[in-house]
Amino acid sequence: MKPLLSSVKTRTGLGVLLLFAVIAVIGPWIAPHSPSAMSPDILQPPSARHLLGTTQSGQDVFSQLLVGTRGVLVVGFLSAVIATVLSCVVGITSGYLGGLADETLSATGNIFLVLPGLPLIIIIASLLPESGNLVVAAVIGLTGWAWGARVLRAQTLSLRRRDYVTAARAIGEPTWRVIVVEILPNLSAVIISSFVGTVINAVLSVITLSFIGVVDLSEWNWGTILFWAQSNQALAQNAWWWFVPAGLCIALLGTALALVNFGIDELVNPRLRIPHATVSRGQRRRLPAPARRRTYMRVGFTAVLPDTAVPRPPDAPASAPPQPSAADFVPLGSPAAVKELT
Amino acid sequence: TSSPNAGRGTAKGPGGGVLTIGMPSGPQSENHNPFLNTSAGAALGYRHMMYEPLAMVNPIRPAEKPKPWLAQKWEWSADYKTLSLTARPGVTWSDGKPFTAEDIAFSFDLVKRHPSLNGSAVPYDSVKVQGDSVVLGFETPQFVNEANILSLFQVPKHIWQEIEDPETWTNPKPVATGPYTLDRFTPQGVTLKQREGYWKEAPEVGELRYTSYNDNTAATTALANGTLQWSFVSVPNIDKVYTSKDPAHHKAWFPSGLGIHGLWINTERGPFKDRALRRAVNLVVDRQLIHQQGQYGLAPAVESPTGIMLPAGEPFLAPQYKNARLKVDVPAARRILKEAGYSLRDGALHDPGGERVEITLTDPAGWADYLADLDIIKAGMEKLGIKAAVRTQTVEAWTEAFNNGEFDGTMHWTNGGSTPYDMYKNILDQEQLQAIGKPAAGGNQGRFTSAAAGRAITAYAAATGDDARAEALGTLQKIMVEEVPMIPTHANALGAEYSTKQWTGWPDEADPYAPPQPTQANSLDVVLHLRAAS
Amino acid sequence: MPQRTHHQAPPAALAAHALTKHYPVRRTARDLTSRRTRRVHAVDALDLTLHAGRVTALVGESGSGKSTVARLLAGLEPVTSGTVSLHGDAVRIRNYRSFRAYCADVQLILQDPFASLNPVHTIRHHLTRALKLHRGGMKGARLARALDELLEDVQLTPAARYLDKYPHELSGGQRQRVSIARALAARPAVLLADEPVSMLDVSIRLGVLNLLRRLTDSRDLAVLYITHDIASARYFADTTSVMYAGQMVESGDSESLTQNPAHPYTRLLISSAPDPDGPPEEEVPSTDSGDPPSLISPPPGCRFHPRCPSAMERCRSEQPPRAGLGDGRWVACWLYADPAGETATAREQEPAS
Amino acid sequence: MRFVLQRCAFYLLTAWAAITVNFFLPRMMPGDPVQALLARYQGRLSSEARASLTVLFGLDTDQSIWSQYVSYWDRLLHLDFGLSFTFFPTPVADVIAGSLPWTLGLVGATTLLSFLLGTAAGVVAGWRRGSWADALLPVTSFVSAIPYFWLGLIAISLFAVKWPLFPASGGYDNALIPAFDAYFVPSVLHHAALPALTIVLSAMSGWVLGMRNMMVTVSSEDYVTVAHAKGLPERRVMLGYAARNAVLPSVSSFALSLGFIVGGTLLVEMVFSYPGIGFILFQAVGAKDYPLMQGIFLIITLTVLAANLIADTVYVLLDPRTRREG
Amino acid sequence: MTRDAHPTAGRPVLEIRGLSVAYGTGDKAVQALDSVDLTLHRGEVLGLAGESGSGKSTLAYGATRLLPPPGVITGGEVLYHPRSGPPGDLLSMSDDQLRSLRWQDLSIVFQGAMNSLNPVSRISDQLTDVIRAHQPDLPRTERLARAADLLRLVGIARDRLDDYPHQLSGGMRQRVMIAMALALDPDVVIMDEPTTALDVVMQRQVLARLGELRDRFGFAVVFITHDLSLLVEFSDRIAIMYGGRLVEEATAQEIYRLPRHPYTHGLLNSFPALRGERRELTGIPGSPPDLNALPPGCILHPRCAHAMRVCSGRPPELATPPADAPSARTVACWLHHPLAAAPAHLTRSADENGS
Ligand SMILES: Nc1ncnc2c1ncn2[C@@H]1O[C@H](COP(=O)(O)OP(=O)(O)OP(=O)(O)O)[C@@H](O)[C@H]1O
Ligand SMILES: Nc1ncnc2c1ncn2[C@@H]1O[C@H](COP(=O)(O)OP(=O)(O)OP(=O)(O)O)[C@@H](O)[C@H]1O
Ligand SMILES: [Mg+2]
Ligand SMILES: [Mg+2]
Repeated sequence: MKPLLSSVKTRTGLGVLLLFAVIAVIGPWIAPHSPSAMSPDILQPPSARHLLGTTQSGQDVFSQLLVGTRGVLVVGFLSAVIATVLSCVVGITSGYLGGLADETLSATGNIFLVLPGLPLIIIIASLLPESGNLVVAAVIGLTGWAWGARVLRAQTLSLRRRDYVTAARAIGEPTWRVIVVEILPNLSAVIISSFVGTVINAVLSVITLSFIGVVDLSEWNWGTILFWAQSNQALAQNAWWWFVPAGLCIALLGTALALVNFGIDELVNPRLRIPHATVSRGQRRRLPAPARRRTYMRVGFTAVLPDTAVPRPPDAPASAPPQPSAADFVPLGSPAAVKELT
Repeated sequence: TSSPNAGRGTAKGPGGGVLTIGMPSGPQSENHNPFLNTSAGAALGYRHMMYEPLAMVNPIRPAEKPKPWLAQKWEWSADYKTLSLTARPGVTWSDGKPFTAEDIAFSFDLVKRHPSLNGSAVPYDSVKVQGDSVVLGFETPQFVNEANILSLFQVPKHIWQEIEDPETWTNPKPVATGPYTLDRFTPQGVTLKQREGYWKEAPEVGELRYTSYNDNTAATTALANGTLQWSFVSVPNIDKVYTSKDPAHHKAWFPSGLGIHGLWINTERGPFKDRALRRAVNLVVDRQLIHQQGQYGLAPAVESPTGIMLPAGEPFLAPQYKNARLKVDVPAARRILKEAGYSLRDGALHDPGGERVEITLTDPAGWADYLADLDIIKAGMEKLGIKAAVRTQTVEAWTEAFNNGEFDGTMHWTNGGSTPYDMYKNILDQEQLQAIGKPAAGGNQGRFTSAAAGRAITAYAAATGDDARAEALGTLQKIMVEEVPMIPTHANALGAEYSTKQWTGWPDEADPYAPPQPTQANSLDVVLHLRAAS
Repeated sequence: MPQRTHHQAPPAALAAHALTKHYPVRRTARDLTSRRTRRVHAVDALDLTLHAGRVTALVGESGSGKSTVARLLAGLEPVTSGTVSLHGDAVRIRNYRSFRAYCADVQLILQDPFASLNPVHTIRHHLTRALKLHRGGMKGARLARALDELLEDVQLTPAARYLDKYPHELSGGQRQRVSIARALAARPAVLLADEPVSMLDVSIRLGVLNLLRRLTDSRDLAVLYITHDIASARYFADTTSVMYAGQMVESGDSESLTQNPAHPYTRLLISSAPDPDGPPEEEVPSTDSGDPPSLISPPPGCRFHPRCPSAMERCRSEQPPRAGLGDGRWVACWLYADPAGETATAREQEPAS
Repeated sequence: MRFVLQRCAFYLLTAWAAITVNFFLPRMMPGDPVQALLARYQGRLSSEARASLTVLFGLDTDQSIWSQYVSYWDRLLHLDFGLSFTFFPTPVADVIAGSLPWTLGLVGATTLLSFLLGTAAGVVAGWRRGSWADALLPVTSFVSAIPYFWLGLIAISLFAVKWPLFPASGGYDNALIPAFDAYFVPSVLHHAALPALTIVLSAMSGWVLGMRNMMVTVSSEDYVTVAHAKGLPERRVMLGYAARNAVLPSVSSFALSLGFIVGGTLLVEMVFSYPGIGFILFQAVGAKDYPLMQGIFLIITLTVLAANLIADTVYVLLDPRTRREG
Repeated sequence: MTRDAHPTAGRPVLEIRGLSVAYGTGDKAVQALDSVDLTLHRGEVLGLAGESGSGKSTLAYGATRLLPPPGVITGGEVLYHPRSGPPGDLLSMSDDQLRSLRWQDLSIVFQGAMNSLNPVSRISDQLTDVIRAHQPDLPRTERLARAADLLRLVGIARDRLDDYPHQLSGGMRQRVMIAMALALDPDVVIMDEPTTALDVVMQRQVLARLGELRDRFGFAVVFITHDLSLLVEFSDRIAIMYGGRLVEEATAQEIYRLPRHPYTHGLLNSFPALRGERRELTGIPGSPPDLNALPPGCILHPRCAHAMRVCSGRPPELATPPADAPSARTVACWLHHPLAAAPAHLTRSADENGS
């Protein structure tokens, strides 16, 4: 986890995510108004009373945004949990076991990949009598695991041939332990990364579903805000405060998740993490143009630090060191390390 | 150039300019069969510009006598079991052949033979041609179906008799009596051109351009910038979004017929089993707010406690309700409840048995206007201490629950028609009465049980005189007012947005000769009234 | 290191008879539809015996099936045909329980010290699992003592310094010793060491080999030492066997085999090995068709014949039989199979050394 | 060849499974098309119409689900998808034929375009890692996180309403007849510009990120260093060595992305009133129009499978390692 | 072998002076090379050996500026002496100068042949694109002919030109890389463990071919390997590295017979010989140095049996030991200081040695 936190991108992402998480928890309490409460202030632009203005029926947009955060996060994360668990079970099992089990499981996954996602979700959602957040999360989760399973299967396939897995088998570990203890932890970065990806997808899906009015509108989320804004043609009424903030929140949440994913990508693939500049901007500016280019880390043209960039240790002797004396040439006897291997 | 598009867009029809009409109906597929409600002609309304009815019924003035159209006159027998219709002379089909009584008879025979085309389920029995007249025979009095019969589209026998399967025929080259003929069709829209030899005075509008938009927003945008001249879409805050963009020309008029919307309540189960509660709630529903916020100020609120829309239904009102008007009266509602043994503890209403009164209001997810209405109703109920919740369902689940009587309260519509009979039958029909859990698709989903209502409905349909009808209707109104089987809220508006910039002569408050909606049969009448703006 | 000469071979610990392994070229259900099934003949009818207290080296070309033999002997893959017997009893692995019983006696050290330890687990985890599985669910102080002993055996002392390290914190030689410790934790009778030192530099390599040798002597272990480094086989193993294209071509006492190779392939191998004090340059055979044979359709007859400088007509059609050269040495080559002039032909072909 | 045959067998299996799912899913949905139609008209169709519609749609016949399944296949194999309910009695095939070209034209072209542009941008961003190109990353991830419909609606309100540069809806000027001429084609392009722009913008970023990461990974492969060591011109190293290898994973996800397009199509077509198949599908779902739903699903499934097959083949062409001899 | 056949032989062709390389910058940087001096002469094979992690590859790639990030050159210069004209410093050349020098004058064979060839393009393309880049005027057919010639040089039939890398065996790929390295007739070829992936038979073939080609074209080779036997057999001079520094440099036979550095001595005593007497192998005790925490003074001293007090205080300098005074061999060890009492096995002179 440490290297993950060392990246600025990840820290920013996690920070924003944390902010949203806090809002998700306390949003309903800190909301200045009830999100559904109607008031005579119809379609007011942002003001001190209504930070983000009001809707057609006088509801407070800011409160809706605060209260709606929970729905988005719950659906996003719950469906990602469902999808991730499914993709782990399917992907890792089929990757590890191989043979007929693999063929069957990956064929199933492929069917889910081939069926168009959103329409499928719409159909399944309309199949069910109710379409509250939990149901929607379940539907998104159940239809969204296939991609992750495919990635995990490929990873597992390559891990399965790793020597340490063979070694674990060779000392007599039972299969389930090999999978859970030896393979799973090595997939954690991939799993987290696919989890984050699924969250982004799930958030976009639930918002889309809310927007086209397929899900329960009595539970507030950013998508329902957009639904009401759109069905009341907020943009045509120039009520940008009704339409724009929810969209920006979604984009912000998505960006935060993407930034976290960057960090994870860098964790999995350290090549992505390598710094680029070798000297500070100030130092570079002082260099002549041809030398400046040489200070960038690039493949194929190793950076060459200008002499000024390497600070000499302060205690480096300026004059010739004193010659060693005879006393310095007395053997010390066998060092400890020598005894170690004989 | 040889391109069919050369010079398009600026083209003027033989009679002059172009009228653009649009509906938010999504992409269309080519189907000009006038009998099919699934056709592009129905979705956009252009079927009315080609196929004409026998008479033009004005649903916003149902008490007025229909305007004779392809039938010069019609006459009922005294028992309302025989109707004789006289064909208008001098009318020709767009292929030049004359229109005769044979065609009328054929059209009636067609729907009689094909129940699937008989959309209003009129029980035709016999069809006979007598000279230039057609005589229709029925087994029961059909006064209540008069408008349905007179509105039937007239199709040319010489073409349709060849068609084996009229249900699945898309009628690619429509031949009809109307002033316009099909010019071209694309999934995105249809163009009609004026034809020669229309039996009435030729309209000034030379070309009709129908566009199908995918949703309200798109249509509204087009209305606002003037691309679209005539449409019917729900526009929120219509002043700001539409009218104010060109106050001189952008007009919207939303008159009502007799169909309404309201809160259907389950009188068989739950708190609404109790009449007192129904009456009390009826008194706290803020219909003005529903009109303003839920319906964007478009569909008018129901004012008469009978549920009959005014002014369309004015002539039908029973004398004792002539001046009765609905208004929010919380103290009265509280009084009713108190008298019935309800008690208010800590702001929470408890029924005489001591139970907390809780009500769940449902409607499909995504039906924004209904949901907004429910929120307003809920707010009203809360004033009485009722614990109300609004839940959404999928359309399917909702429809099923509605038909099976598995709901407490839900916004739904009623049938319209040319008398309030259709609405009352829809709400009170005792023949449709079903136990909870059994589907009652045809009506009375609220499971309202009343022998008196059943008798009055039958009596109205069978009545042969105005007095008998008035009496039956009076009984129904009384039941509606006193028993509150359903809480009416607002009209099923027949309105539209139109621009007077290029065309004038639209129907309006001052001259309500027709509902302005472009998908109504009267749209033809409207087009015939249009004059180029000077 | 003292020179060992065993006149009486100790009892066989692990013996393989006619061991064969063919891999289907693509192992999928879809292959069933095609008539022709192509297989990699990774190991063909191989006999091999490991004796307690002795090290047997297995050398041979890359891809000749050495690792496959190790995996088969360790019971990690089903054999295509042939038998393996442990202490004289035929081995039959049917389920997890029988496999566990078997691997308590036979342990494998995998080729690559960098890959055979799980990067996410500490050294303690690796060793604890082995102890728990094979020494009856050890716990607490007993476990701690056993761990200390194990690490001491492989000279990773003090044990505490290594136990909680992760593999990436150890050098290659240290990792290799952890792998060995893990294999030894089961107290096996047979240790299969697959190129245990290939990735190490010479000084570390030496330490590991010395360790294995010591354990063989002190515990009466039977060791299979697979390697490319023939000099180390000479130095370290009692017996050396040579594989070529899935088959064993020569076997015998390490010293005599390396100094006096009989099979043309062994000779090629040994003359190719770099040697600073090496033989004069003209000794080095220069064949350009040095590419290894296809194992999918191996050459008929002697598999070495396409590259063999002394190939004869019968080499192309008939598999050569084993010819004994005395002292437990044998070679599978037509040059030595002629019953009439067996020794004479062999002498003639031996390189002068 | 053998590889292609194997893939074909696999695709047939997937197609069968997907088509079967297509059959069962809509039938499991509650409600029927007549109710859906009535609900759609919200009182503008009287309840008397119910009986006539039931007869019209042929819903009054009772058939076991199994015999329905058999006749479903029978009709499919004769390329008969039945009549749509929503557009009764237009054959499903006609409805699809009318809308598919628009979807393929707009979404297909823009998907390809965004793939190409995104990949190209990714190549540069990955190659010039650490320079100004890195500033692209947060921007792209922000853009890719914006819900498409939101972007589209904002675009409309800005570029069609506020500054009316583009039409707000439709696929062409309604006054024109579809034809390949100097009037219709520019109209189509003008109408497609705004939706295309927004699609490209929101779909591109995914490719940029994927390609950029692959470029960085591949750039440190030995063969790229070798290419540098060979003193090849930078362009050649970047394109011929790094990008050529880095693009492989993108190619295979591109095929899969074709499956996700249709989901997005729905929104494009809703937002821009574009006459494509996604909106039709949405309508079909709302109207319980099984024949149409099945038809569209079938088309989508088959196109995606076909696209996958093509992508697989292209992959084989691009990556010689997957070509197996014998 | 005739090694001094070329007229220009003996003159320096590549001079590395005080090359320092670090991985990373700032606090976490690992100093992998510390002021390494090394000179390569025309036509010679210079072997480079040492413990794994001692910086052999870093030296090879650093000198050619091919070290991938986060490798950074922190000091020194690398002078290339062309056949005519003044020497140029590789480390201060512009990209374009470097590009035109690369492969034309200085080519390199990377460690794994599997990863050195572009998996998606044909062998012929990879052989000809380098020719095209440096000799743009050569027509296509001639480039192809040259590619075929090159393959023939390393014993591969010309019909393999159209193959992809995966269709060749490991040995063939290695030979393709060697052929490619010779495509432009360079002055210097650097080879980093070119044969570790091969078995001994294949290794022998590849090296034999390389030796022949060198005799023909007279390029100089830097040859890196772990395999001391191979190194002694194949190279003219050997440099031994330890912990990012050069510790000893001498002719192959000198290193093999008379190692002067305790580390070299330890290495030579760690590998068994295939023939001759079975000798006692002692190895080198201890473990490799941690580059992040190098011991002060001579970095070998914690592992050195002959360590003196001075060894932990000051790093020894690379110098010619007095015993070898006129020769060019150098060693960095205090034991050869006049004041030190070095053990006999490190100071024997050539005549004392029995062989
Ligand atoms: N799982 C497998 N499926 C198919 N072929 C395999 C499999 N494992 C090994 N082979 C093939 O079997 C042959 C023998 O492989 P093996 O790994 O035993 O060789 P080796 O002698 O250990 O080689 P090296 O010295 O390179 O380690 C090779 O041709 C290899 O490609
Ligand atoms: N990317 C890196 N980051 C940090 N340290 C590195 C990196 N690459 C190499 N090193 C360190 O630099 C030192 C020199 O590595 P180098 O690869 O040059 O060694 P080598 O002598 O070639 O070893 P081998 O014989 O194993 O190839 C090693 O200690 C290594 O740990
Ligand atoms: Mg092996
Ligand atoms: Mg190296």
